[in-house]
Amino acid sequence: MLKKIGVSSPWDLFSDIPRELILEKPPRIGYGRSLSEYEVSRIVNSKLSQNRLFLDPPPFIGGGLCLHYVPAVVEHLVSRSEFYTAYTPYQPEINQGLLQVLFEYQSLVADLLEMDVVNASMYDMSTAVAEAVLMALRVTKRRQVLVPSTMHPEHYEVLKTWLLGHDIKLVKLGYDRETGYINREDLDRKLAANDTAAVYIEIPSYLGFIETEPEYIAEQAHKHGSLLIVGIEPLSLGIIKPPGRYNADIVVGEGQPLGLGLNYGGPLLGLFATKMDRKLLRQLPGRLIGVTKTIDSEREGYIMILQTREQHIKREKATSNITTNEALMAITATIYLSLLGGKGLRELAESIWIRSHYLANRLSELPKVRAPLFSSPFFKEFVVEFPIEYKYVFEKLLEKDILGGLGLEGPPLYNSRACLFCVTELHSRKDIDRLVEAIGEIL
Amino acid sequence: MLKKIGVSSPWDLFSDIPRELILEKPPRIGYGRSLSEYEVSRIVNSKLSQNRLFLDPPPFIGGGLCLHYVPAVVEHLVSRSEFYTAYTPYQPEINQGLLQVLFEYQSLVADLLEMDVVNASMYDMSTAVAEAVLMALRVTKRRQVLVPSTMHPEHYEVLKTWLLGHDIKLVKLGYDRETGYINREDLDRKLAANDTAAVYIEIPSYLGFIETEPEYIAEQAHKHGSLLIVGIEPLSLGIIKPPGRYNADIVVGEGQPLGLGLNYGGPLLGLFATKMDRKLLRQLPGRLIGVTKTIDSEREGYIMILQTREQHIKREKATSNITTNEALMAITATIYLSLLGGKGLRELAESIWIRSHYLANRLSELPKVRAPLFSSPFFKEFVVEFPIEYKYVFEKLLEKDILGGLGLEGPPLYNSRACLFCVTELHSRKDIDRLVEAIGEIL
Amino acid sequence: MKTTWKQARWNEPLVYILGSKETTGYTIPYYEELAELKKKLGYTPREELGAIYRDELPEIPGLSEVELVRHYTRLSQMSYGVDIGPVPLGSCTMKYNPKISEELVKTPYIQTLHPYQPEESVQGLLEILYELEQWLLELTGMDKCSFQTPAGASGELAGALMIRKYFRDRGEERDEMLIPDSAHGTNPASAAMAGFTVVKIPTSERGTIDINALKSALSSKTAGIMLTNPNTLGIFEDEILEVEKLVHETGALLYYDGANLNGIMGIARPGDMGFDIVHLNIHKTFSAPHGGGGPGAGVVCARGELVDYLPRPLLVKKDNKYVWDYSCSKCIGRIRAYYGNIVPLVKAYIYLASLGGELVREAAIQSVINTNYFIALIRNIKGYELPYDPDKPRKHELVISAKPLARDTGITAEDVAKTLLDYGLHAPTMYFPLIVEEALMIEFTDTETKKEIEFYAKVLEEISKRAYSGDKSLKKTPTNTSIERLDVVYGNHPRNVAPTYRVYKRLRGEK
Amino acid sequence: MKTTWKQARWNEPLVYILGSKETTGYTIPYYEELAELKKKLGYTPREELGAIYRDELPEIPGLSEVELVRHYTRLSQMSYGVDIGPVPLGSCTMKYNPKISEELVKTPYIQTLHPYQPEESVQGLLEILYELEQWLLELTGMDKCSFQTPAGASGELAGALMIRKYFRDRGEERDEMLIPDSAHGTNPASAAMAGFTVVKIPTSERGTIDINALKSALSSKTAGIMLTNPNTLGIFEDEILEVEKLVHETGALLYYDGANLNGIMGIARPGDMGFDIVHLNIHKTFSAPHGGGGPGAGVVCARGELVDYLPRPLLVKKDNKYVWDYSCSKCIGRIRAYYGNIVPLVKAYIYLASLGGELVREAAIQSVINTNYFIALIRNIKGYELPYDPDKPRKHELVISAKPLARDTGITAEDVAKTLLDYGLHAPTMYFPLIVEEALMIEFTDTETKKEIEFYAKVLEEISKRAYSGDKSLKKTPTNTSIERLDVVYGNHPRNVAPTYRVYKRLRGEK
Ligand SMILES: Cc1ncc(COP(=O)(O)O)c(C=O)c1O
Ligand SMILES: Cc1ncc(COP(=O)(O)O)c(C=O)c1O
Repeated sequence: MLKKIGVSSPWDLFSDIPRELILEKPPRIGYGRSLSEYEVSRIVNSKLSQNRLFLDPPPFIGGGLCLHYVPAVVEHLVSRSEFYTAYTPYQPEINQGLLQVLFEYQSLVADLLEMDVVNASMYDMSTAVAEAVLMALRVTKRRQVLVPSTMHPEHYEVLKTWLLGHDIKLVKLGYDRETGYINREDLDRKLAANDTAAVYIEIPSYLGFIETEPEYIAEQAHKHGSLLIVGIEPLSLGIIKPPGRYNADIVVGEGQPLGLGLNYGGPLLGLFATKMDRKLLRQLPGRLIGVTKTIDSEREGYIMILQTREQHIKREKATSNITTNEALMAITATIYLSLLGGKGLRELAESIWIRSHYLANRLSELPKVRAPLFSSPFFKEFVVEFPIEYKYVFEKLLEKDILGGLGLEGPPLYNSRACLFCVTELHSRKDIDRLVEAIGEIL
Repeated sequence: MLKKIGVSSPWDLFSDIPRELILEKPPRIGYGRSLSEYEVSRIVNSKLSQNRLFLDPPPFIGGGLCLHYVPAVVEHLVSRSEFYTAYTPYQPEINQGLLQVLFEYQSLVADLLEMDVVNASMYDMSTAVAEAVLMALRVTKRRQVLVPSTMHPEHYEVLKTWLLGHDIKLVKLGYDRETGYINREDLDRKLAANDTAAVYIEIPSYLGFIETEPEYIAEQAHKHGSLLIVGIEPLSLGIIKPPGRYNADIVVGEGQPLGLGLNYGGPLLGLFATKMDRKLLRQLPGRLIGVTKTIDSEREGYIMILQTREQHIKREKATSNITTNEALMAITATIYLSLLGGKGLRELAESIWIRSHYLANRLSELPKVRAPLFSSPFFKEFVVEFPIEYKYVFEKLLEKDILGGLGLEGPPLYNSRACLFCVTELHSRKDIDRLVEAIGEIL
Repeated sequence: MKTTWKQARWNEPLVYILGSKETTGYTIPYYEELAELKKKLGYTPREELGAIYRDELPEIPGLSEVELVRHYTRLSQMSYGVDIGPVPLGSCTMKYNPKISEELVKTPYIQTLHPYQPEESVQGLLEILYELEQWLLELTGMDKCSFQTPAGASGELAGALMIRKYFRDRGEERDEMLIPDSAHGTNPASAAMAGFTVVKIPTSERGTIDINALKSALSSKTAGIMLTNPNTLGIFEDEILEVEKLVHETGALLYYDGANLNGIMGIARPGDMGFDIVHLNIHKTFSAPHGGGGPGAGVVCARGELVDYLPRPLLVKKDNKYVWDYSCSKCIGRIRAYYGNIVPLVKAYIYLASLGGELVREAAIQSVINTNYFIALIRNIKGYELPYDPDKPRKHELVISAKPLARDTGITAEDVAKTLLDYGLHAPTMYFPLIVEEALMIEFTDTETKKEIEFYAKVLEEISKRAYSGDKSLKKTPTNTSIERLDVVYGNHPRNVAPTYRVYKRLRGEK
Repeated sequence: MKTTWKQARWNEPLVYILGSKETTGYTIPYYEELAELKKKLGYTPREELGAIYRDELPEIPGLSEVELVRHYTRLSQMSYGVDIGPVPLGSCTMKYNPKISEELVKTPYIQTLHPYQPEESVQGLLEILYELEQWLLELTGMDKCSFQTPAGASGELAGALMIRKYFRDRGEERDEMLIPDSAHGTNPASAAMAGFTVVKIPTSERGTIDINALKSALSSKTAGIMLTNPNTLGIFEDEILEVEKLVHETGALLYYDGANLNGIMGIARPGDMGFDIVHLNIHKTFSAPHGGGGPGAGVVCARGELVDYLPRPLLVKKDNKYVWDYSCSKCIGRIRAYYGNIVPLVKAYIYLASLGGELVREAAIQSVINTNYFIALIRNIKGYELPYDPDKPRKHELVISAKPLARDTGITAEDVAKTLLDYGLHAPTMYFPLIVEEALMIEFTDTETKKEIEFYAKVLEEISKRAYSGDKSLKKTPTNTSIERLDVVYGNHPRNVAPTYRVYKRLRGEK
């Protein structure tokens, strides 16, 4: 090949790099030599097996991510290498399969949320929240954003970071200690100046409780010309009214419950939806798949649409910088949703609801344990308050091979006796009873 | 559907079954109810994890099967569901891919063995030996078969079983205690009556040693009108002369080293090859893929050929009863061989040769240990004799988490102080040293 | 009904054209150790092996990993299994195989287990096998099973040998095996391999065994009868109890070919019908995928005295531990090395554990409903007929004859089969059983949906219409598959027989 | 050169047509417990949730497992990734991803780990990440990395925010970010998101940044410059040290877009060139597959003072234990939740551990050889030209212009791309970078074989010949793919925009 190129050494191809920049020796990387596949797997497996698994019983820890069951068929289909070794489908004719799946993703999530527009994924829920806020700022051209004090503290941090480059007032709304709900007077007060770009609410909230009348918030926000952004948990929508029904403008969520593993927190799947509205659509971040026809009009097919919003065309005027997204996670969610169907989704949501309430009930029978701490309805996660420091309970549970709830000594609750438990379809009655017994022994 | 069928209950479709045969209740199967996928996996995983793994160091046990490395890409490609959910390709036009792989399998194994005809697989080596003998009986119409005394004792048992229905003299050949080789005088004597259908030899033998001059046996066999059947280990052919070179008529082997897991002994892959000879071809057991053309002669394609030998056409006159074979294992071997290539195969064989000889050398340094017991060359497996009962050594090794060699207290050696070690590419020098040290401590 | 389906068509050359024997995608473990170890040894393979050293590299083309992946991925796209569409091959029970089984068996806790490692170290696996055996006994009404046999045919051979040994032990010379003419080809082949003379029993016009013919075939030379029930026509042998009485009365045994239990599992049991030995096809009824031709797993089970004859070892529970029992006073010995095809057996365990008794029965019922629903859909299509008492319900499968179609239009069962392919469907089994002319043998199993069955029937109707309208293109189908119709005669002509690339090259005068 | 390749063409309807919301293939765990637990609770979701209870089932069509498998398996066959053939999309580094990585990350030891489980319980995983970081530092010449950023663009945003925070902390008002006109679109987009004003720097005729233009753009308002080197033309910025001096002298910072390090990894380091911040694309250079669009993983690394600004938490080693360090006196905070896209990061670890330093360098060299070999092959094909100093070697990629072809024959870069598809090949990136007319941006990476590269060149030649011979069918390509050329204008017309099935139905007047 070198001869055809017309050089005598491959280094000739690097002659334009200043001499002093060229490394004298190959970098010190890996194990000082190349490894055979067997050696690598032995090394990696031996490292990984030092991690501690909590599968029996399954983990009770939450905080935005919980362990769910990933059906084998989902894993199998996502492993089709035509999907996962493809790039973004820039050539639609040769990637119709991939495009159709992504269009199905958008459509299924849209029907789950009862929203009309869903993009082909964001990185995760935290960045989806940030993008939603940025979008609201662009749409309304206002400079204040209201968020609940009880929101996921990491999401709040992310939002703050993403707003660093902008001159924005990010304001927390007060909440009711009894129910966890946003304080309506505070909301009204802060909306009054008509300078709010968006009100962000979570249903269910980070702490698991559910605001049952978001209509009020939606109306107030809209009355004052701001957008309503809703953060959701997708499985809960098997039993909870979809945000499209209470007039959300933008909906975001974490898609991880839809067939993704935990993977120590990534990759995840940012759900992002809006109303079908010119103004919103023009400001939508991320990729969008749509239906079109062949040039001879004989058949329908799928392409990426509205690319003129995107960075590779619009550059600094783009609606976002995102290009690589979480397509494979979107494929996963598509397959997962099509396996469940509406009824399966409802049954699954119900089963999670039942199991988490069963744990709350059982815990509430223990002396001086407040479970749930908030009086409002909840889904999957809920706050429990113990008579003693939770840190101690958590450590003792670990000794019994149980991964307990997430301590809430930090934001938003700053309550060192409280934790956030997560119960999913994985927890059999026996698993739950085991946790309750263990806690009984510890207290 | 019932209405269209014209019945009112599905049980009407069973009305022809005598009343007294119909079970009153569903069978007592499984866990008394249907289980969710998650429950099943939890149950199965908890059972399986009770098995004890020996991976660090890898097992040193042999006896016809040893643990080899299965490259991830092999597993990945065999998991393409178009392959593994297909039936036997009765409709070649819609299964060209599968047929081509099987044709490649036959071709690659043929080139490995330097034999012209390879069938699309037998169940395993033991049944391949049996089928080879039955074939030789049909071809020669004779009634005696000579086999080495040192052959795999289970293969010998299988052969005996398969011959139960025939009036055949199955005769063991004496062997040299020093080299393990077949006793030539005994061979000549037993061939003399010209009533032998086949002489079966193993290279390398079950005990690992290698007959370096099979030509003599081949010539003697052919001189007396009998066929030579050779049992091989496929990886050894990276450095050992292929049986086609010393005039074998039928070759059999265990294909497990070609990318298959151990799986507690099954499924395996029976290699089966013959010369390209009308008489042999007509008596070949099993399925055969061949090249043909489209009816318009425009393109070449693959079909199953010579099906008239097979049971579904020839019935009681078929060359064998086999139909379901080990196609997926043949696909595995094909992928494995194409990954290695001739050079890779040679290097792999050499590395196994080096490592097994290194262990033998190191063991031979231990006082009163004879390693290898036989003076002849060997590959991968070899016999070691200890000054004490091997059972004790084996148990002590287990305590150190090492799976030692296979005890040889039974056939063919009946030596309770001896065992068969297997060393493969999996064993690093450190692994081998660890074994030697452990044995040193035990002795 | 226009179809624009196209199967992937890669012009994928043989691996020989793509690779070279000097290329490898494999990485030798601990390669850097070898030089020193070699030096320590002081001699080379060539020196040790001498005359038997292989001088030249094997002619095995190697590929880089990416080339390998593309080659076999493309070939896979030119293949068709149940995951692509229905494969209603009669006698094959191509049901869908849930992915959970594939996932669970891919674990070092199975893959790296050595058959000779101590039993104490594999109790988890043995427990699975043991429980599976109990469930299979419950389903068959037998007393004990052996997992040895790697496929159905092997189970038949084991069974036939058991019968042979049984009579030999009793000093009886019985060397005739009765087999219906509708039987699967493996039955006579297996019987012959066990040294029996096969006596063919005709099928009555009711589609079941001809009792009178059976009576006259039975004699003191009769060792046994091999029966499939429901038989390969999908018809239940309703006189089975009569058959049993007749056979046992002559002192002969009954062998049940249970390759396909799908139509009656959980509903009726071979043991209750009086069978002495049964084999089961794990890769059909019990949901292990067929692997493109294999691996399967056979299980052979017996009742009463015959248990002693089962191939060894058998799995038993002793002092709450699972162990292999090698004791064999009368047994036929081993039918293969080690214990059996473990992986498909574990899949059967997963399948049965998932379903439980009620759904097992449901599966059988659904498979029978599917068969009869399909019959109802095609009953009146011109050109096809349902031979042998068309009003009798079929069980897991059915056989239609395209004889009228062939007679009227020249379009044969083969043409029908090939044309089905053009609609993206797999064809049925053709020309079997032999007693039906222009046979098309169809089995949807319990896992095909109503929609698929209706579509299949509709395509058969369309083909009939095209045939009667004189559409000659049906002789040239398929054209939507990766290759056009292949010439079976050409490839089988002695001049052209090319079972390997080396022979192929030689035929074409290449080196 | 006739091609008879056909991509699979299933007429696969949308899942909505196949499924129904009453169907499910999912099995609820411990279903039988629910009735009793519900009773124990004494109230139902509907009762608890009241007004916010969802009355109707979501309109999600469910499928049985077999239907699901067929649907998505068929759709996969109509997709095209590196495992099918070359995907030489410039700027995308579509190298082959060894299967070992896929296998090793599919383990409960990664999949079931919760981000909030104690650090002591995930030391194995953290060690992998820590070692990976050391290797990336070695490759970039930086001091510390953050794994937070889930993709390259996100790394840029983090970097831009770091620069903003850095100057804010120093009380400097610098809000201009210089970006070459050849830069990837994410650069200006990210800079803008961080609140910068983007100043475009033109490319000189040498294909590198125009130094004079740079000089006149630099001012006390300049916060930094974002550079890709080698740039998107595949050309190394040979005046980089001069650029560095100029920029740093004005007090501004240098940001390195290391999305694609493939052409120089192990050969030259951004740190040595004077860059302050670097992001890397794990899913490009470091062999995590691209997933049909994602997930990726970005890593953002910094030197000196800038380390303080990296997004938190950072992974550190303390008392021989790996822990997350959340301390943040100056940092920009979090860029996303949790720690990063762990799975692709582990794949990068496996990749680098397998290769080691020498092969990493080899990979870079091979990718550059492949680029220049391809240039040599197509250099003289009529219709294409290599803009910007055609004699300069390119690195990981190259950009040709089909402008002469378009001018002479009317066949555009798009037509060329679409016609390539018809030969079973994936097209290059088209119409980028924006500074080249009729651009085709091609990157073979190190893993494409000589054969594939030669075939690609041959097809480009064939297309040129066809174009010059007046072959108008090039405007109608592709026809061998699962669908014919799609109308991009139609689908983008405001009247037709249908991003979801519910909108699609509405547009067509369905309910
Ligand atoms: C009725 C019947 N008997 C026996 C067999 C043989 O089973 P196997 O293919 O597993 O050897 C089959 C399947 O091919 C069959 O359908
Ligand atoms: C040069 C360059 N910079 C930045 C990016 C953005 O990276 P990502 O797609 O991971 O966000 C890409 C790839 O798309 C790229 O090629």
